[in-house]
Amino acid sequence: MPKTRVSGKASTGTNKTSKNGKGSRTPAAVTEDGKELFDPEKAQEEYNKRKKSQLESIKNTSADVLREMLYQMVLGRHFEQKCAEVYRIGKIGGFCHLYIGQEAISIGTQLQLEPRDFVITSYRDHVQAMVQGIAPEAVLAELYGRAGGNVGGKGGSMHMFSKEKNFYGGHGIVGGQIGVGTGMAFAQKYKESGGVTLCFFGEAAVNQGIFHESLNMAGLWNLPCIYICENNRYGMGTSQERAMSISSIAKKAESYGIAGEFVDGMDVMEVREATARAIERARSESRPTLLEIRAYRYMGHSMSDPGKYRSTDEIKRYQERDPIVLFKDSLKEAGVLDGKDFEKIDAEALAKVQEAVDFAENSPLPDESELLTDVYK
Amino acid sequence: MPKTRVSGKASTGTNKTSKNGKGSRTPAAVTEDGKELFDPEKAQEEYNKRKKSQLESIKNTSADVLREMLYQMVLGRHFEQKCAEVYRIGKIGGFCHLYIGQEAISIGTQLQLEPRDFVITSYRDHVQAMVQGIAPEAVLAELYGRAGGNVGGKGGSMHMFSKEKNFYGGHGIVGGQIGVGTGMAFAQKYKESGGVTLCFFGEAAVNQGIFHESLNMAGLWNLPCIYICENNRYGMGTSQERAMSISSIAKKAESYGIAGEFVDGMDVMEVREATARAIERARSESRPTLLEIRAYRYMGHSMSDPGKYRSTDEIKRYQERDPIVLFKDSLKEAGVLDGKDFEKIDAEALAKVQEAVDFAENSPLPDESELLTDVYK
Amino acid sequence: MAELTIRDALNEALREELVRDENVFIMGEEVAEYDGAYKVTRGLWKDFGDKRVIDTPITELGFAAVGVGAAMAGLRPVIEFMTFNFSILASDQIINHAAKMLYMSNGQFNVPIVFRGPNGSAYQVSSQHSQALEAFYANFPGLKVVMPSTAADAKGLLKSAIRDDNPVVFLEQERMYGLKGEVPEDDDFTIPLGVADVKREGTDCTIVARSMTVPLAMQAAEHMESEYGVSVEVVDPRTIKPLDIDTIVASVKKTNRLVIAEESHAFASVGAEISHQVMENAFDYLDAPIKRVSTAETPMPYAKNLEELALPDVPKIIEAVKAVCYI
Amino acid sequence: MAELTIRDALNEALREELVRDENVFIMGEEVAEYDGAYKVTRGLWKDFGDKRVIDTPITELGFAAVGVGAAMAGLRPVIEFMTFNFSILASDQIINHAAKMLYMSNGQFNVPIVFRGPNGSAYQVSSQHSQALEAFYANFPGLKVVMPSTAADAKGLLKSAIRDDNPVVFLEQERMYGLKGEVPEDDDFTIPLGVADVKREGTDCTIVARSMTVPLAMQAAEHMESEYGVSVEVVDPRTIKPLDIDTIVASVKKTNRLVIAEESHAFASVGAEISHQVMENAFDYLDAPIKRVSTAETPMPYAKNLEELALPDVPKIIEAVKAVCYI
Ligand SMILES: Cc1ncc(C[n+]2csc(CCOP(=O)(O)OP(=O)(O)O)c2C)c(N)n1
Ligand SMILES: Cc1ncc(C[n+]2csc(CCOP(=O)(O)OP(=O)(O)O)c2C)c(N)n1
Ligand SMILES: [Mg+2]
Ligand SMILES: [Mg+2]
Repeated sequence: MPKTRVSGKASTGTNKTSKNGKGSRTPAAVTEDGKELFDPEKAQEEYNKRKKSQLESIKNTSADVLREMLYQMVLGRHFEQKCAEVYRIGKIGGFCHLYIGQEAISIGTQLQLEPRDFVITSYRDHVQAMVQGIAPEAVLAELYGRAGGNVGGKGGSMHMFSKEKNFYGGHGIVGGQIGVGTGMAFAQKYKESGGVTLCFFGEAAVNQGIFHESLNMAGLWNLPCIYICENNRYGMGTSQERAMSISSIAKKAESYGIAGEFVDGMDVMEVREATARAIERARSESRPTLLEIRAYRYMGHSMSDPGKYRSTDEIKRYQERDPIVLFKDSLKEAGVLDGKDFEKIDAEALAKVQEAVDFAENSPLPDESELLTDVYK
Repeated sequence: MPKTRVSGKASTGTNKTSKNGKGSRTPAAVTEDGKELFDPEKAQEEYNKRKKSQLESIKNTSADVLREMLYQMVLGRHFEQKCAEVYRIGKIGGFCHLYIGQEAISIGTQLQLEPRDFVITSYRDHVQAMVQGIAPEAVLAELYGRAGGNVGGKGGSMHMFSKEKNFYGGHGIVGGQIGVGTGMAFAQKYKESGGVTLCFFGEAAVNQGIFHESLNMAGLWNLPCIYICENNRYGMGTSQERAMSISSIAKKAESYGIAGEFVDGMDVMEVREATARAIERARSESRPTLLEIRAYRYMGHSMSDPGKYRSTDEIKRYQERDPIVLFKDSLKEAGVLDGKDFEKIDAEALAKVQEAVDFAENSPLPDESELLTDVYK
Repeated sequence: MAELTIRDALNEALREELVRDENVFIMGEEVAEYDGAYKVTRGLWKDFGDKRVIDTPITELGFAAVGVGAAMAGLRPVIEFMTFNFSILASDQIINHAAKMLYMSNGQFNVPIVFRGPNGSAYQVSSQHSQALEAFYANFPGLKVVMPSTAADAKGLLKSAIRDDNPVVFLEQERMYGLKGEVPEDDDFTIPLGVADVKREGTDCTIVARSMTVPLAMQAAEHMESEYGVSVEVVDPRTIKPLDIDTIVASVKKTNRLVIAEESHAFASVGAEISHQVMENAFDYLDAPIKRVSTAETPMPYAKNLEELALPDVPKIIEAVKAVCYI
Repeated sequence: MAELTIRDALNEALREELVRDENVFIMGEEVAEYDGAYKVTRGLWKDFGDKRVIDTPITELGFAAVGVGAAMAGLRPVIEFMTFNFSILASDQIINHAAKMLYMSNGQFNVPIVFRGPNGSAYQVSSQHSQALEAFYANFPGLKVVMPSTAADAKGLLKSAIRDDNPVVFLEQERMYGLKGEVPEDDDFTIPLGVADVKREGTDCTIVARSMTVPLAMQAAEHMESEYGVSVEVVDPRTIKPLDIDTIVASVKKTNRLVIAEESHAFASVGAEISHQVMENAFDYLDAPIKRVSTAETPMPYAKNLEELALPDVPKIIEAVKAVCYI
């Protein structure tokens, strides 16, 4: 028997229309343990059921926003593909974790933030950094380890930061940012800024103790933190089934008395609306939410992962539901954008990526004196 | 609407009669968040409902076992009272955490263990050590910091150990033993010994990350570990309500897909039977269980805690349901033991405690050479 | 000047900084309603309320992380560890997050946070509750490490630590909370981090001591003076990192002999570091090998006689001074 | 003798010990089906199966604790940290539980466990992934700490570590996994813990190096010989704790000069400890202050040029040797 996917004693019912009018669709059903929605075919079935209301939502969203959403998704995709390309020829060192397949999560969540809101994430941070407003040039130059990089070459792929854009990094310790993000939300509440924090992490990070410690505090203290679990099925080579004793992460919200919601991460509109509900809950009630957003990582864990633990067939099944393709189809169907627009967006994104390459290539190495700066303030 | 108190996808239904015939009573109801059972009056109501079947259970248990149970509870009580007394006159140093009010948990769980089973607990370990078979003399001499102490004076109150009795300590880092206990159960499974591990911890320890990490592994790997949360309402001066965002700890079992059960920790027979079900589940199916056993700590957190955070009225309300008094009443009602027996047991226990004092007083200080032994093997 | 215990001096520092800057808040186990396990935060919750003085669940890693995030977002958290033994659970946040944030972000996000609480032994609290962790934290760039030994230092240094824009590990000592000393009454009295203090002047031998060993070193110095006419200088670095090696080296250049007294295991200790730096910077001035007096190489035993044996004490320091003075 | 990479030498050691003792098992992230993040456990899961080679959730504190409990109950776990940076999350179990169990239990429960994985820097993996933690662990009694620098040492020491009845922190180096060397083919080849190895004999100056700095020291020694005719002895302690100080002191008594090369932050480092112990035990033999070459006092930067600058290298070691030789 499918239960509703919303759990926990959150005081905002998620079926309720939220103030900004985005929460009007009925959430999709999810079974007790959510297992079957790992299945892309099953997810597509659910998607089809939602399709009509999705088109409705698209029609209710401004064309500019929709275009920006698509542009950012396409830019993210091209950017990461370029990273893979230049990594292979040695332009980038260290670890490099790509976001291909997960674009709908970053775009669906972050593009509706306000200037008072904060974002923090893991090492898989290029796209989130760009969506937050860090220039692709600065991100790529960082990957090149150059002075023009987002953090002057000091951080590399895993550590993008921008104080100006409220992008709190870019962190390499699995789960660490869950606690730090909780503290950011704590500060927002303390300062009564009305801001909310989006705190991203992978499904494998959920098994870290800090997840448990953080969500308990957020529930106990009513922190405006939105915990976004990007469930891409794998933590490196280990599938969720082999690392976690239950399959529904959203359900874990109940252990903390907070709202939990399962979201189809291939459907950017669905992500957007679930996030809107969570933002509303955080902003007006100062209550946290746990969103489990299921997507799929197309590439290896990092550029050094041969990815032998899954079949090309499996990958293909997930790629059938490519978030960009699905979104384009819907935009077309809704009559918002057409093939020519898509081509233009594609060209713009490619040009932007090329600018980033040119910038990175021409950016100088960091000055040697930089080694010892910023150790202490 | 009260739901059944058993949660999680454990494959042994707890209503099922377990092999040793102890699991025959229907478990008590518990509300979703279990809040109301913090209330001693409400707990007593539930107790009264169970009373008939409790008397039945008593009749089905051998008189020797029942007498031993009562003796151990009384001994534990007198022993701890003696500790408080001699602590005040400076015989004991450091921290000293007493167990008064929680006796039914140790006695209700441990007395049915087999030689292949293991026990591990926190710093509140005197009674559990004695029930496991460590002589009261050795425990008290340890508190005195003497050579005849259970660990030669090296550990003190918080660190009782006995390899022979499978008592794995006695640990001072809140929550640390939850992970270590999980490893002990891992070893039992690895060696196919058929043994189970009882892993004790307080309700405040549940908020530590290691609780989350451990229960996930136990659920994932089917470890024969019985997690026994001794919920005495407080972690030092902080009540559970001020530290945990939900009130039912048993419910947290669902997050790990394991069985969770709420138990009235003032009812030693109830504790015994819930434990029997958990042991059965661990032994025959190698599945973990989380038992939340609610009792109350009569004394301060440790001997240095003035206990200002709760009223004497509150303490009195809980003491109305003293586990020794309740048990005596039932034993009398069931016709197993009478007032004269109680007096005899009391005298025996007091004599034993006096022996322990005499032994401790006369035990020499550890030899100075002991400082540097046992650092490495 | 007022005579205060170290406990009350710390309490005053906290209170004054809470008043001075509304971004300062205190967080930890039992710091609020319970007044602190060791009463350092006594009265603060009553006076400043739930917002500024916050009891946490027993969740060291988690609340340290909350502190780091809050500090990145502009607050100035003071995180109390009930004892520093429990900070080991939080060390990932201290070492991997707080210490590296400024560098990783190329100077954008600093982490103005103080982690404080008692370090080292108390009385018979046994192995898991008696560790000295200054070496553990001082190894990592990005952290400052402070260890006061008097009431005035405790107050002045804690105020500086709270005002500092970097993460500071502030190590107190439970055995010393009751120790009294004169403290300036100025609300704005601070002691800069990174400046050693010569606690006693002397000419024949230097003892570098910190925290608990400072009063012991002072007693040993008195004894050496009265019994042997040896004039001992006692230098207290007060801040372990940054270390004021210049003051130490200057002292050794004068006395030509050095004893380091520390309540810490010896191996790769702060004492080892001071020894190396002195050897490097005053090589030709040393008339005897530098001696350390450290905690015994064993987990801390419970029994009183063994615990005493394990810790540095006055006789052991005297022994070491005599050795370097070839007496 | 077979020529093996350090990676394969470690792999052989694990394999042989898995065969030798059924209580040995391997646990960690990606150690089984993935063959190990750095392939040290390659093929073991395939050959020994789920029971002996176990993939864990990302739960460092938790699986370290499982190892401790299992070791108390008679197994001999080998716990891999994907890198030692992540061991910081597990350090409470290593320091507060594994290291103290034997002592707290008065000798009843020993913890025969190995914590292993790469320590220190890799290539451009930045601040949170490039830390050297030997000083962190070596400070605590109850732990042994091992750092091999050749394939033979890696194999022989790992086998000894697994057979040891105490908790052993076994620190590898990612940059060295591909380094080849001769390894005896005997199944029962072991190298005892606590014995240093003179990797190169010399008369004019001693370099104490460990792990990654050993090959660098060897190159520096060659250079000093050929360019300056200075004969450099290179001593590799191999085991940091217990430290074979006698071999080091003997060497310094012969050469009268000491350089310590370490991939580690300097402050309170193992190098500081070695320096102190040498100064104490060979005071009159030292013709120059001991010099350390350590990692720069900064979190590790990502950019290649900065990373190179931060790490010890051959020119820096040469510089230090020249300094102590007054060249
Ligand atoms: C504490 C810690 N343990 C291990 C690692 C190594 N590691 C990096 S990413 C990763 C997998 C994380 O998976 P998940 O949380 O699902 O995020 P994803 O990579 O899928 O986005 C691992 C094991 C690490 N960086 N930090
Ligand atoms: C990691 C850690 N943090 C804090 C402490 C200090 N401390 C000791 S017991 C305790 C309260 C624990 O409460 P609970 O788990 O409910 O057990 P109880 O004492 O009630 O039996 C605290 C905070 C500790 N020993 N270890
Ligand atoms: Mg993942
Ligand atoms: Mg409790």
